[in-house]
Amino acid sequence: MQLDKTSPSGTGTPATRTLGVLVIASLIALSLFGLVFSAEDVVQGSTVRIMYVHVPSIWVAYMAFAFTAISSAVYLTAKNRSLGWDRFAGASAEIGVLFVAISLVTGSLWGRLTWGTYWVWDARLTSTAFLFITYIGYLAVRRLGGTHRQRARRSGVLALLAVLEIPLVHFSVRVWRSLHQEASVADKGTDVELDGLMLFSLFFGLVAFTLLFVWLVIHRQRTLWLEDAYADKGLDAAIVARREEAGV
Amino acid sequence: MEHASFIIGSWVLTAVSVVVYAVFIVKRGRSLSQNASREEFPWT
Amino acid sequence: MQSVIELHGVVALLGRFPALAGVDLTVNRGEIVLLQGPNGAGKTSVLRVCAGLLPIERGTGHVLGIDLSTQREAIRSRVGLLGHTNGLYLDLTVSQNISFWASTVGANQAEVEAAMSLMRVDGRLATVKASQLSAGQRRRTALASLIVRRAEVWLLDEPHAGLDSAGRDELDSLLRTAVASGATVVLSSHESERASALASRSVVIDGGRAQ
Amino acid sequence: MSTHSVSRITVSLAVARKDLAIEWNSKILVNQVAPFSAIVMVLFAFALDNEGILQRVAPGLVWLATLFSMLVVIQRTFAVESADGALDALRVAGIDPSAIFFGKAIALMVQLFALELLLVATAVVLYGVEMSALGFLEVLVTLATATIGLGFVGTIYGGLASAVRGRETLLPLLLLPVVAPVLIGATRATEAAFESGGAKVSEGWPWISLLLMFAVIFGVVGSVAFGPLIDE
Repeated sequence: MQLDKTSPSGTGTPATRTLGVLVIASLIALSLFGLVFSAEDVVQGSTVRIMYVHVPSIWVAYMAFAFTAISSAVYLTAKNRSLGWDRFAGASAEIGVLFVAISLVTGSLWGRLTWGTYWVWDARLTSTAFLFITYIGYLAVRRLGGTHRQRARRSGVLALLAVLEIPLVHFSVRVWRSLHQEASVADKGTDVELDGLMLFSLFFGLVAFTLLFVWLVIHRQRTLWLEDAYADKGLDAAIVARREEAGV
Repeated sequence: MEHASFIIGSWVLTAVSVVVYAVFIVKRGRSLSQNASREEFPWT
Repeated sequence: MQSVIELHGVVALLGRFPALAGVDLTVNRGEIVLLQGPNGAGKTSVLRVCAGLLPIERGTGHVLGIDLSTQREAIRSRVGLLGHTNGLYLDLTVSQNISFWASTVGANQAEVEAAMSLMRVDGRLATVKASQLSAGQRRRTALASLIVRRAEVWLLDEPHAGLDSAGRDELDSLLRTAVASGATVVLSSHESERASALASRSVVIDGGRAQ
Repeated sequence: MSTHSVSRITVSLAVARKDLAIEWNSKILVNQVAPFSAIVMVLFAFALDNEGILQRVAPGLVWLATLFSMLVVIQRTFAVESADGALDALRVAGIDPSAIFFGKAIALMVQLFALELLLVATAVVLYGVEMSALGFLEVLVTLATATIGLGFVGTIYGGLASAVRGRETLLPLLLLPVVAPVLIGATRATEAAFESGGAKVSEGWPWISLLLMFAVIFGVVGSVAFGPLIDE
């Protein structure tokens, strides 16, 4: 097939390309704000700069898992059972796993500098680790095979079970042990004191990463559509082949 | 900058993993879309 | 005549493989329909679709007026399927197996014993573990479990396999009795002469379609 | 024609009785799983070669050994269903999936409870654990509530993992994160009951309420979620 070089190919559209440019620009701006313009923290010094990637990463991860849960619920309850919702759930969970991994690593680097240790057994860290493992399991179930509908129903139920599991784990770990600093922006007066520009950088980071998430989830969902469509194409051919088995 | 290796390391790690993942998605989308005609895509 | 099973262009998948590639099949009440065809032609899958076990990917299907695409679960209690496997618990005895299936439909002990003696798995065999039975004895145990379920549609995959000739005669007369009392039977069999004599009609399944 | 007068409870109990009869006939739990659990307890003692430590961490070891043995029991309880296509037969018999769920969960609970009693006894004998009468009562209550939760959640994920043949290896990955609250709650409650590390018996009861909450939640959810998970 001759590809028309001027016409766009793949999963992009003019809208997503605009979004992509916006994402790249805002991420470059974020690194300038985070690494150059914003001041050092009075207590933590320059190590606070890790915050500008760590906090937005975990923000994206939470958002992604919430979106997975919502999409799964919509898939399971909607009358038409559109597989698009299932693909959104899968795309979102995959992105969530990536960002939870990023935030665990950057978080432990940050922890090494501020607490002197890579890991502490506090409620938030521990339940984040559980989140990571749980959604790795979710992605494994998505790959179990079978028809698209089987995959969608199984993983949809599993995503809703995870919504139940995570608060239970968090609650029990919290009662078990809690040493972690409270979320520093929500509760003033803890060890990070953010001035205006630092606060701006942080919120800018949240916005930039949210845009990044939107871009990623749209494209990932589209590649999943292509994968499903490819499998269905294979099905048409397989049905023809199956019919030709007759009388052989 | 104090602890530059940790800080730069965090940023580089984040950037690299996001870029690798984004490139993977785009490449996979391009190669898979060879198998379907553009009129079928729900997004075009 | 009232149709009990109606399949139109049914495609069903095993994993990604289209075991059924567009089956059209109509079965009327009181019929005994024989499915014929080579191994791997899709006979088993037709029976599993009709039992509501295998979902329909494309096409439409109704069994006893119930839509197979949307209400698969509702069909199950009204059909009885004897599959390739016997559905027995190998660590339970013959009578424990049959009693278990009986208790799920509320059949009483008398019905259990009647089914066991009809299928000749009573007496000494009753207390033998299913894992120690011969293939034919397992088949008969599975048939006895099916009898106590009192299904409206009987879907039998190779019911004659493993039975001796007396067992086959008993099975045939059992099926005739069931049909006489209002049931419908679809079966596959390699005993084509015997099955053709029993069946009111036969359908050839090949290449995932009814020919 | 088929009768539908059989109540869900009757069917659940029939399924549970059937699973327990299978165990009674095959003695897998007694002859294979129980010795496995015991050897795990012995191996813990080798790994933590210090009597003081053993006594201190005995509650955690009891529950870790329970979780590992549970994986084996769950795999067994679904292997008997798939060995000769019985799960298909259950589904085609039109049996309410929630009845299968409760039946299998009850049978699993009975087996787990027996196993846990054995593990506690092993801890008393091998690790030198001592209990007051009230502590013993607390242990029993802990075992009961934790077992109910484990039975429910184990049946949910066991059913999912067994739905796809040859992928039973998925079970530990899916199940172990979910049972973390049980491990935490049951270990703390048992610590209180054993009075290990200076804990008091009275400190255990709040943890038992956590276990109870877990059991109720997964009992309700499992009765709804089990059907879609085991279906094709």
